[in-house]
Amino acid sequence: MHLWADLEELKLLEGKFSDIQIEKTENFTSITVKKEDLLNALGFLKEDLGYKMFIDLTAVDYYPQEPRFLCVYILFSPDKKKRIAVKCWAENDSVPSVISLWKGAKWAEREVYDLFGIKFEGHNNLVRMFLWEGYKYHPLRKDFPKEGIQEVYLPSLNLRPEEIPAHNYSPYHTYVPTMEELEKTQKSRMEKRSQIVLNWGPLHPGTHGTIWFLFDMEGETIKNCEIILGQLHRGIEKLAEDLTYTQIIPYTDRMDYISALCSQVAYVNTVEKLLGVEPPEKAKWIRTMMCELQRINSHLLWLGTYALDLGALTIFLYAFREREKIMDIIEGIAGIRLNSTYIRIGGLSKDLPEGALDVIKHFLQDFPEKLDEYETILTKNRIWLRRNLNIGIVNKEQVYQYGLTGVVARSAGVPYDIRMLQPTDAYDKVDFDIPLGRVGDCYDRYLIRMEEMRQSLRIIEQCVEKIEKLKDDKHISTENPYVLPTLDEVFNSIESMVKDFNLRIYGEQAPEGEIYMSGENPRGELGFYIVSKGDGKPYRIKIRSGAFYNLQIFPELIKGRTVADAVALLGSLDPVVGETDR
Amino acid sequence: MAVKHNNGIILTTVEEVLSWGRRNSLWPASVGLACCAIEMMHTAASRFDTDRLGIIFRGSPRQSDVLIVAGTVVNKVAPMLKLIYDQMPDPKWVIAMGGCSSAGGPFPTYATLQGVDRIIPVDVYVPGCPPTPQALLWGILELQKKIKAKKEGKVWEEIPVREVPTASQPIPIKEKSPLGF
Amino acid sequence: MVKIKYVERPELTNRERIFFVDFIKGMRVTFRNLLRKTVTTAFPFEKLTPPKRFRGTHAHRVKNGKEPPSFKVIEKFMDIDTGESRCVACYMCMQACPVPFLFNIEAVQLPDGRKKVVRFDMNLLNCMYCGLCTEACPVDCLIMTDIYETASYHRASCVLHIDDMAKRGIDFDRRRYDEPDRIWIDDDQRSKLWGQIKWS
Amino acid sequence: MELLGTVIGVTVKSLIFIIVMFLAAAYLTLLERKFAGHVQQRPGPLHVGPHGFLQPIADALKVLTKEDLVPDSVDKVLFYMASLLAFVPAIMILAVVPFGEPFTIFGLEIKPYVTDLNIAILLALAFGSLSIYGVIFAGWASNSKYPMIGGLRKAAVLIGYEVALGFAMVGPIMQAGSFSLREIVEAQSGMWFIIPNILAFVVIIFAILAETGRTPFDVQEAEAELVGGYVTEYTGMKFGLFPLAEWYIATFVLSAIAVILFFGGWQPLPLMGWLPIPDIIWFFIKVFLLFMFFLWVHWTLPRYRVDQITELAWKVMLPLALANILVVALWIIFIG
Repeated sequence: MHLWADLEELKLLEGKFSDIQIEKTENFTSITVKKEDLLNALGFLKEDLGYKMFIDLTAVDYYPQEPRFLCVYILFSPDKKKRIAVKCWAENDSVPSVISLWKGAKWAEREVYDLFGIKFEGHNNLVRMFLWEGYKYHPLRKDFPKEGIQEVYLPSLNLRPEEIPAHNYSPYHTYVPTMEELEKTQKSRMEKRSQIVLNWGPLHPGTHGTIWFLFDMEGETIKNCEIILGQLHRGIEKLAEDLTYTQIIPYTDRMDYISALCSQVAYVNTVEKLLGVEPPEKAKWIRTMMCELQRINSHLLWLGTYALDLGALTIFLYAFREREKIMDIIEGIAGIRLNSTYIRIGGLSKDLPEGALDVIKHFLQDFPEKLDEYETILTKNRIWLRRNLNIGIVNKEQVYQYGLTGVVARSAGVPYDIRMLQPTDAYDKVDFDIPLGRVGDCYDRYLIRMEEMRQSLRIIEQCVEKIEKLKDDKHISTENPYVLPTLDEVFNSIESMVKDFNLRIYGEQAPEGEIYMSGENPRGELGFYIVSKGDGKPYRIKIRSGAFYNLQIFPELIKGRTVADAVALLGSLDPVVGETDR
Repeated sequence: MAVKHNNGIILTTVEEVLSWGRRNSLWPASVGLACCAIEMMHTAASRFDTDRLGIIFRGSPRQSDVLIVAGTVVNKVAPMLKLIYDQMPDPKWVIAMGGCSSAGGPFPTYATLQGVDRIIPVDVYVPGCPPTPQALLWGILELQKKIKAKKEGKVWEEIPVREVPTASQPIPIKEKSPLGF
Repeated sequence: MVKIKYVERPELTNRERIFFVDFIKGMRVTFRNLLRKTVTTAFPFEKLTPPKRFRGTHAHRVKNGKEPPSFKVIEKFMDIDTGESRCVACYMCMQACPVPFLFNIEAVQLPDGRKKVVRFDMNLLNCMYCGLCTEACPVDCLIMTDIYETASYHRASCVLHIDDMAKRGIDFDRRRYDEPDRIWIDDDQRSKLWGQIKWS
Repeated sequence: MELLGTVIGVTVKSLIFIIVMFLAAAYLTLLERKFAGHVQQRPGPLHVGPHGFLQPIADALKVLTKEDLVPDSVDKVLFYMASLLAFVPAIMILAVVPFGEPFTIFGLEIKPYVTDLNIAILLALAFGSLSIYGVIFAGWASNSKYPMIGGLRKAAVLIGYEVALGFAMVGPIMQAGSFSLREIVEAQSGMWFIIPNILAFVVIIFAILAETGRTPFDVQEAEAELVGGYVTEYTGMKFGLFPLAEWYIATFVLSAIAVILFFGGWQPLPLMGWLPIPDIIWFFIKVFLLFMFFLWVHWTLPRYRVDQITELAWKVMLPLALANILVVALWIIFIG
């Protein structure tokens, strides 16, 4: 099912604005407005039609066509539960900025400026998002090579002169910035107003990876805060434009490496919708089960690191002890503990091995008591309460303004959960509760995540029952022309070998068109906006990362609080840098 | 070893003792960058407890001996990594954990550093994406071997290229020396 | 069916506050864990055997009479003796790989018209261990073994060559070819963490 | 002659005390790592020597032979002085802590304490508060932001809890009517002072946790916030002295004082007097139990925020200590 707005309400727009085109396909619904109408159109959608939640902003480069850049805004209406996409051609590479309508657009516009070089008129601080000041190029442009421009001679220090360690080793390298350039970047982000500017991160135990915080501090209170991202920007979106749809799956693991399976499922569902592939029943149930296992896994990591940041060192190791069990399950089923490339277009790479369900049942039995242990140590602990209560309160308005999703949105009482809005796989057949918070502080987010783990257990139980019934079904619908055959078929029939060759070499020839679909990650809505031009590789993939937008509210929430609160707040927002930076 | 003067022998024994102390209390600086950091945490957690080998993670590079580069190093973060390496006191070692930090891994892109050994010398490469905790532990054991063999300098002639390992069997307890590794 | 429910926030009563009930409960939990057995696997003295599906270092199956029918079809164009790698230089692994340049495959045309694979290098430092290459191999040649102890002092020793891979393949098949496709096999090691699982 | 004898005796004794304390501290680190390990269902140090028994030696060797790296930006004098200032006072408190009754071997009387001052407690308090300087110097001299914040935090905490600690000690002193620790112990031969002083005991527990920087009060080196706190810039043994002093020696000494004040020092546990155990052993058993209790708390609880800690000190702990004085006064008047 899809969430796209229906035509008749779009007709309302037609009268208001001169030449706007409305295109509605099965996978995508968009209106294209002229540059000068953009703000009014978006304002009308926001105020009058109730599309007040900002989901995503991206751009597509139609080089060498002129104007080459097309900006795409995706909005959501919490009341109608509908999505709408607004397109606008960036004539002479600039469009008006929409931060007056949505604060959440601030970083998104900076990202587009960074990667495409589109100017946003009226943006208050249009600096690079991921790369450093003084970087010469705009990487996502079509005329920029994927490998970058190898301009400096930077050989490995461990090699004897003229040694070639591997056939694909080159001593030349892309430009690596100097410390001065990074300091320049930092200066351009924030100027010192109070006593000291504290560099929190990027390589700091407490910052969950490589986020770089700048705190302008008066004593220990933070007067002003700025976040520098891009310390893990690996260019996955650029890489994806050069890969077939199947080859992108491993990279989706490495975006949000803590919830790899959820990312795979979200991506594969999008591609399947685009190709019109229907996975078999069993695959759907197994996907749901693995997703929920992964969700528990991710929440456990959150619990561990969160407790560690707040000083409860032992909880960290208890949480990791349970993670090890889930890792064992995933390793036994998929083959790798962390970045398990298990989901395939049209099903799964392998069926469940024997004994998997027994292990999962055993886990279902003994995990609840472990959860209770965590709760006994933390939930009513006075220190825990004092560190969490009324810290970083998020309200509904901010949720819509910043496009907050996932647990952060639910803690503010907004029932925004893709599993409910747009159920994929088996989510429409299982019953579970979606916990909501009333206050929206760190303590609510803590309670919600704990509750979500229990709900995931419920879902897994139902999946296990169902899968036991479906024992002998196929796990992948290889009869579909887009789906890669399994190895046995390749070994035994020449037709499927040929099909395999074709799909591997030319990729899945997706029909021309676009699609935006998303899945509910532990970190929020993980959306994929895919533009296909009918060949085996996507023309453009935009990854809408939940953590990116959730993190954006951090500076506003932390003002006037202390560093200790920054730790708590960051932990409860729970970003993963691999996903924010892609 | 054939040392003529007594003091020479004394010196060597002293060196032996020091190298024993060093390789048995390797304190890594916890520099977690990406996926590998999760597996690094798992290595330190209860299942594969690095504390058994005297390895405890320190927050500050000033107090750590080995830098485990866990995860993708992008161009933007490279200078800071160099800074951290420079802040560490000698003797210091570097383990490049995972393909990304060893050679850019699956990210041959404009933004990624194609191997951390282009900015800091690396002692042990641990392939894997990410390496399992056991693989990382094996890498640490390799580093301990290297320290034992006094291969502290990054002199490539001294470093033998290991032959391809095949089946991996547990080391029987009896082969373990009472003094650790 | 999906339902929506609000989480309720527990309150700390004064009784609990005065008598430190919250602390005492928490410390009871840690004490209980203090009495439990450790879950640690003392690597390298004890090792977890990776499951059969584990995606470790790559290897080549050799020509040993267990080839699939597809290999029989292609075999006649190739010059492969028993005990040599099955690779038929179809480059499918390279096609399937997201990072194709980590492969370096060369085959030569022999005077009798048959092909022989002379080079099959893989640079494991660029590998994602995603297993797409093994799924693409049409002759069941390229596999992934359970070997993970590949740390080394040199970039060069992280590059696999065809003869090592054949060696590994033989070794792996000798150990685990006939093993059932079970989630894991070393129950005694895993039971340290898992306790006793009842298998159906 | 007489004087010379005492001088030699005192010197020898203090030397023994210092050396033993060093070794003890080294092995207390192992104890803590083992304890933490088993709390977290892992063995802790295991392979270095039998059951990791040589781990402290290895660590010491490594730390001692590490390059002694001093950043250019620091204030050298204070930088070096800080580590000593943190360490020396902690160990000097030992001078006044009596471990048992004097006993005689081969006719010469051995006093298991360096000296028995009649103002021992005041001395202990004084030295305890000296260590604040070490912290502040370390934070200031490092000339870097994290150590600065860490030092200030720690100083705030220490100042707050010194006061509470001092007032909490008043109760036992009132009951014993003396500042001398030995006499306090002897005054408890009938009943331990824990009975009327329960409030003071709670205060002291919190105070010791805060003074020694253990969770829930380890704000000074909250790793997630300030990388290493005020020791961030320190390397080698200069770094090693800080945790030794504050986590192990100070904890040990303060627990010893707490035992003396509330648990009757070296007197046997109730109903166990008949056991053939010398009083020094009794003393160490009690101190050890208290030390383990601190470890147990450390590895269970989360961490307060620094403003919450000072608030706790001034708004809760200080009133409790004062209330305790009132309670004891009434007790002395009515029960005697």
